[in-house]
Amino acid sequence: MTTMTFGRAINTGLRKAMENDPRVVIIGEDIGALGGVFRITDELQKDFGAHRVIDAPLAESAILGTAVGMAYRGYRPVCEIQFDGFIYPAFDQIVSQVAKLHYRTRGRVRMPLTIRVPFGGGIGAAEHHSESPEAYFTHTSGLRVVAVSNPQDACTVIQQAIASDDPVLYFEPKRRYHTKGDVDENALEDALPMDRARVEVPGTDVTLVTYGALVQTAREAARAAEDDGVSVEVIDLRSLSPLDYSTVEASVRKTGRLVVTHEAARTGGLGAEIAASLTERCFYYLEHAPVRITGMDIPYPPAKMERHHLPDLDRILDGVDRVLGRPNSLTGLED
Amino acid sequence: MTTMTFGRAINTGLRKAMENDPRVVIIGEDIGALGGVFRITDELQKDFGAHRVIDAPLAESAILGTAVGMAYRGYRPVCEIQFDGFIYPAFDQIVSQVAKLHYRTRGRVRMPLTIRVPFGGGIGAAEHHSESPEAYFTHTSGLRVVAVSNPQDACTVIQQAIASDDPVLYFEPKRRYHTKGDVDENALEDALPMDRARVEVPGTDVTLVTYGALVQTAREAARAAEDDGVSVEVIDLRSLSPLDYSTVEASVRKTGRLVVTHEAARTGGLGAEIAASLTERCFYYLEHAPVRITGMDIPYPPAKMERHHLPDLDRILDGVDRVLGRPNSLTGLED
Amino acid sequence: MSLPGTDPTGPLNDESYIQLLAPDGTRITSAEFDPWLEDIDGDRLAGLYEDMVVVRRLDQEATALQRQGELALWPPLLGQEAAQIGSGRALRKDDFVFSSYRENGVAYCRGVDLTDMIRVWRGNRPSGWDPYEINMATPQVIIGAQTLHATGYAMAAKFDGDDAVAVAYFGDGATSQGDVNEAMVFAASFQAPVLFFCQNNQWAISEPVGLQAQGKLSDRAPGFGIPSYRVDGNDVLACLAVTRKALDHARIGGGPSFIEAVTYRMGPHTTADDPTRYRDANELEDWKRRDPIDRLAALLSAEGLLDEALRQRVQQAADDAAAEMRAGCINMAEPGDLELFENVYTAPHPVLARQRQHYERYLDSFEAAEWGH
Amino acid sequence: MSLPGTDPTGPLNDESYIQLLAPDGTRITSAEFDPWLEDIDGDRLAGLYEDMVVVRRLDQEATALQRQGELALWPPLLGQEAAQIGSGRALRKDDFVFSSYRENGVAYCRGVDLTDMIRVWRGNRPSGWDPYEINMATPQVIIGAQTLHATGYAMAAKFDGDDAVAVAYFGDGATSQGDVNEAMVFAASFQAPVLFFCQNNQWAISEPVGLQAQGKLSDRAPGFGIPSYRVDGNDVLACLAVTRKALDHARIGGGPSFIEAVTYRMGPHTTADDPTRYRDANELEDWKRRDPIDRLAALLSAEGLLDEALRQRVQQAADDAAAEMRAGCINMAEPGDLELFENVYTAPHPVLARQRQHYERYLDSFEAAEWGH
Ligand SMILES: Cc1ncc(C[n+]2csc(CCOP(=O)(O)OP(=O)(O)O)c2C)c(N)n1
Ligand SMILES: Cc1ncc(C[n+]2csc(CCOP(=O)(O)OP(=O)(O)O)c2C)c(N)n1
Ligand SMILES: [Mg+2]
Ligand SMILES: [Mg+2]
Repeated sequence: MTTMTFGRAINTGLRKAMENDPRVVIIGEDIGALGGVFRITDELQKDFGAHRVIDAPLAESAILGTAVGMAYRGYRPVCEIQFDGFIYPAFDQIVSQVAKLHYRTRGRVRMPLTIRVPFGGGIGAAEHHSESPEAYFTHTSGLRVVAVSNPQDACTVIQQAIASDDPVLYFEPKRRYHTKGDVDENALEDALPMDRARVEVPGTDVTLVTYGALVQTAREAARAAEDDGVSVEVIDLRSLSPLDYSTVEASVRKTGRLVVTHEAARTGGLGAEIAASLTERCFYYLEHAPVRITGMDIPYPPAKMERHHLPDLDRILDGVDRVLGRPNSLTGLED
Repeated sequence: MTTMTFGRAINTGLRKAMENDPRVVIIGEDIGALGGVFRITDELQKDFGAHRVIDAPLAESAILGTAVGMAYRGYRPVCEIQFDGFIYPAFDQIVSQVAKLHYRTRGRVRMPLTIRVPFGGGIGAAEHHSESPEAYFTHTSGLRVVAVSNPQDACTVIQQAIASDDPVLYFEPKRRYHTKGDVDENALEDALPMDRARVEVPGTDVTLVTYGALVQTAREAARAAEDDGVSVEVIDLRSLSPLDYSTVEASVRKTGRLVVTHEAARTGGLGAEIAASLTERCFYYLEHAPVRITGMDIPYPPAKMERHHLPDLDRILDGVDRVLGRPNSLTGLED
Repeated sequence: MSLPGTDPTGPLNDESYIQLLAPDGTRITSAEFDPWLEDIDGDRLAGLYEDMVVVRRLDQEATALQRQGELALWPPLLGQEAAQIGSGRALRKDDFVFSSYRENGVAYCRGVDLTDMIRVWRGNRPSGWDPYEINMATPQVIIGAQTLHATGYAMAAKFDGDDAVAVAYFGDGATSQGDVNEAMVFAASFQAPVLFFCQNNQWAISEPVGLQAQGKLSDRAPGFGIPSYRVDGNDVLACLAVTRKALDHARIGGGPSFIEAVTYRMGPHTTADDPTRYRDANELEDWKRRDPIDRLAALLSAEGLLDEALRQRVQQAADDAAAEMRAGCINMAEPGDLELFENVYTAPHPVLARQRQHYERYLDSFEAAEWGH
Repeated sequence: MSLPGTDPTGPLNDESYIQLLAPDGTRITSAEFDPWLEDIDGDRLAGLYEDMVVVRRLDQEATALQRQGELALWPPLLGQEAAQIGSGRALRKDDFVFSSYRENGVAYCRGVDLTDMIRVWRGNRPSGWDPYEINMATPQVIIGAQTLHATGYAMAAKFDGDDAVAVAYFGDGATSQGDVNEAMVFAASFQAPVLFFCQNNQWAISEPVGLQAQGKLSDRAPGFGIPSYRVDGNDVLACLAVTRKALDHARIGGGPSFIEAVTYRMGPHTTADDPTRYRDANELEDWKRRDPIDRLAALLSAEGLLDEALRQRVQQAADDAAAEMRAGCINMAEPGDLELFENVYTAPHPVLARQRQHYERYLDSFEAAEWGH
């Protein structure tokens, strides 16, 4: 066990994956001498060489497209997208190539790519630097999507993602990069599989589902609710595609109440899928319609407005009140 | 009233929009002499000239990006994307520019673009020619998204889309291009607003919501169900973003049962949003969890497999049985 | 405003390219390129002739199969035989090809099974062959996307210290796509052993090449630091020689090259296309005079090689190939009902597994109902 | 494998460019470009000097504001004053600029309000100014995207029969993006009156230009059929003259041009960056000797124009501008609580309206709670 930051934990996971398999290469912008704008690849080029930690020219479609070509030849490329909002130039390669090649070739060609995406807001950044594009990818068949919430998972899940023969989008909550935690670097073997959710805080009254940066906020909400006599079960999804319905379903059958929270816009966000699926699976157990606490249906706003956009402790607690039928901000409004 | 095909109805709407406003220009691949691979722009270049019906070099990002520049200068560009699967190279321009520019400039710059996208399957086509990418855009704040289902709407809604000062994705169900219908070319004035859904078939037992090509299938399902003593209310959403919840909500309050059907993959498709939102809005009216009948979570399959992927009459009727609690294909399976 | 693509003095009529075999069959000597043809004796010439005749015949057979409703679609290569056979026969077995949909002549050179060639066009499979069996990716439909795959493959070959070359085939229209330009950037920066082989067949569906480029397509690559050749794409010897030279350059560490093969799409874009809507019939007549097969036949005749035995052998090979393809097409097994769920992922995926299970139940419910009646 | 960007004989050290003012302030005559400077008398020279001093000062002030926590971020233009002022002052009022985030010197030439210049960097607004007020789009963050907007704007200007020119500013890194290359394709095909102005400041964050291109950036455009210039970007006179020439070319129907201004980013990429991690301090020392302001000062001195009055006037202008920006920054009104919901759409949007209404209720519930306590 070592105490390290979230960012260092990813770095450690990358390093282990590179040590274990010479076919792992990293490609991205500014990942070499600089070590990435967030220093996630710090020292890796120095230690593994410029052929395995590849500073790419400034073109995201090419980063993904050349990684596809490397995968054809048996490599396991890890692509770094510098910020969430810069993934769109690569969208075509991800959706039409990375996601479909295994299917297209009837399983002959594997696409064991990992696509690292620092995502989410709360860092006071400029436009395109705070987005939550995960729902575009969870709607894309052929991809796996994960989001990590703590240093230990960051370290193990990146290794699992790289080891996966399917392409994996690995979302990193950038505002937690400096959070510290204990990390067992050798936890890989008995680690929870990448596609399983984890009950973070057990509880009995309300199921609170989230992922990424908001897991920490959800924990805080559970603590605050507890003071108020409400027992909230917090689930960290970890895998956004496939969703681990069995874990969530077991919880909702117990609590009868579901709150989902994410930073992405509400319309068509992951919350919609989770609410719809859990309603299908647990309709007769539900005491209240699932409640979604999400980002607004707006382009990511300027830094000084983001606190109104992002779900926070109070908004989540308001959602908990809502799903419990307690007085809340919408009381009296037909909802 | 003239009887014309769906394709001709779009052509007619485009022509009227171009006649009414010299700032309307069309840009796309093969739209000039060829009139588009589906002949939707047939004769338009001949009649309006090559400066208003612009054959673009083969680059979708540039088609969208140059249209943005034209919009800056007061033009109202209509971009044709040749097939659904070719919209992804333009994804960045759509999501990061078209959708956000009005917000970015605090309303100073308007993006009255219309993006025409032939979408959906059922035509036995090759890969990338049968996709349903609408959910990527309904999750993108700043865009409006419509899907037309009949020649009359095709003709009026294209004009409304072009007249809208917001960017509009206009989805055309390509497998219906040859369907004929009566079209009043001058129906624009008292036409239903672009963002309103329409009750296609009134009914009392089950609400069946869909859009695009499946509206016709849904009508057939309603007829078949009627023979079976079930009264199905079919709603053609028309607007996918914003969704016209008031129309759907009124229906679900009446029927207590909701089935949504679309060709797009189930996970994260529009059905999830509709099911989640209607559950929020009508929880105490619902007799059963909303049921989704959708494409599978797979890349669009080869032509000879597509009938298993696409919702059809029987699958929709199975969904109607499901939501009614009647014997259906899943009876006995815990769902 | 000047309209692109309408200038009759444009690149369409520019003939400054490498030619080793004139339209009338005359062999043109070249100090630079003849060394690359030293092994091309009479037998090999006859082999190239056979290849071209066979792929043209296969192309016609596939077109016929489409007209007869046996294939959903077919993208003819008619007119591009020399570009595809000349370059395709230059490749080494361990080179790797990333092509678009039209390079069935190249696939033939790679040794593709003739039934595999048409599986995707019959709608039975998402693609036809195993890429690793013939070292050629299956057809790419997204214009230009494969050029990046080729570049990445070449980078990886270089990581491995291997001297295999990746070859990207694409059309004139594709040169406008961002991906193709990014591929050139990456190929140049990493000095990747990749060959960009552009078949300029003058048209991208209905759009003439003059709409995509104001100059020669081959002028683009040097600006990226990539050596470039413009070759008569209807001259199988020139295509062979130049491709060999470019491959060798890549093999010995010289990095990427770009070849523009100037040719002509004599047929429609695909069987769904009607070129009379957008192009002049005279143009086709012009290009018929530059037919790639006729001119090699003329050379063979002139050298006394095109005797009746050869004619018959080639005819037989073409007929056999066509018959094999037709039989493969007509006897192709239909996909199973649940096949669409296969190969989405390499490892278990509970959400999809459940969908599949539900769908199986659904299909079974019909059978149950039928039995019930 | 050769590593890109590490060759010391690469483009970084290539100085074959248009220079009219040597680093030591010597005026170099040019038959081709001097005609474009005929109106540049002593006053105008002094004006250019003032512009450069002011924008450097503004840049320093903004950097200071960031260090003091008043701005969230700032992308310094330090070192690029000549490229931005030279080109910016060549523009006509009705030309339209599409730039990246670093062209605050150009915005200054367009007459931007100094508070508007920093609104976005304080995090108060999604962008600072009204594009139509100064005929300049607000900063583009997606690398290269704006080059397509400029091309489309230019196409539209041409539709209108107007002789305004659209100018796209972008960096050396941007040249690798597909969008920039597609912009060149479209600009050439439609002969659009657009000027591609590339500031090659040698770095894209930590990546040297040698990673993006194996040759000169200015070599790229001719392959697309676009005339190209390579100019000393630290020479304000060369930047002015060449830009004027290219604009004139576009205005009279000659179509697009490309200018590579060879300059240097003397500061960090942004205030969040630490260039010591990836570049040699000596490099900066080298470039200091080519400082764009020093050399114009040297010319002015040599011509006896840089007297105390001018020095003071310029100093005063810079101080005033800095003070105005600082005051504008510090006194900027905070955005309202519900402002984030504004301007997403031009017309009513019931779903968003409902979200807004709910959020308003939510905010009100705190006030109610506070009153309740
Ligand atoms: C990204 C994308 N856009 C559009 C299309 C539709 N399309 C298919 S082929 C084609 C023309 C391609 O022309 P070219 O590159 O010259 O190749 P050719 O067909 O002539 O071999 C177009 C526009 C596509 N397949 N992919
Ligand atoms: C599409 C995209 N990818 C990545 C980034 C992150 N990024 C911001 S600036 C920059 C470097 C740009 O370099 P250059 O084009 O040379 O312009 P300069 O900053 O030197 O002015 C990068 C990679 C971005 N903003 N957009
Ligand atoms: Mg072509
Ligand atoms: Mg730069």
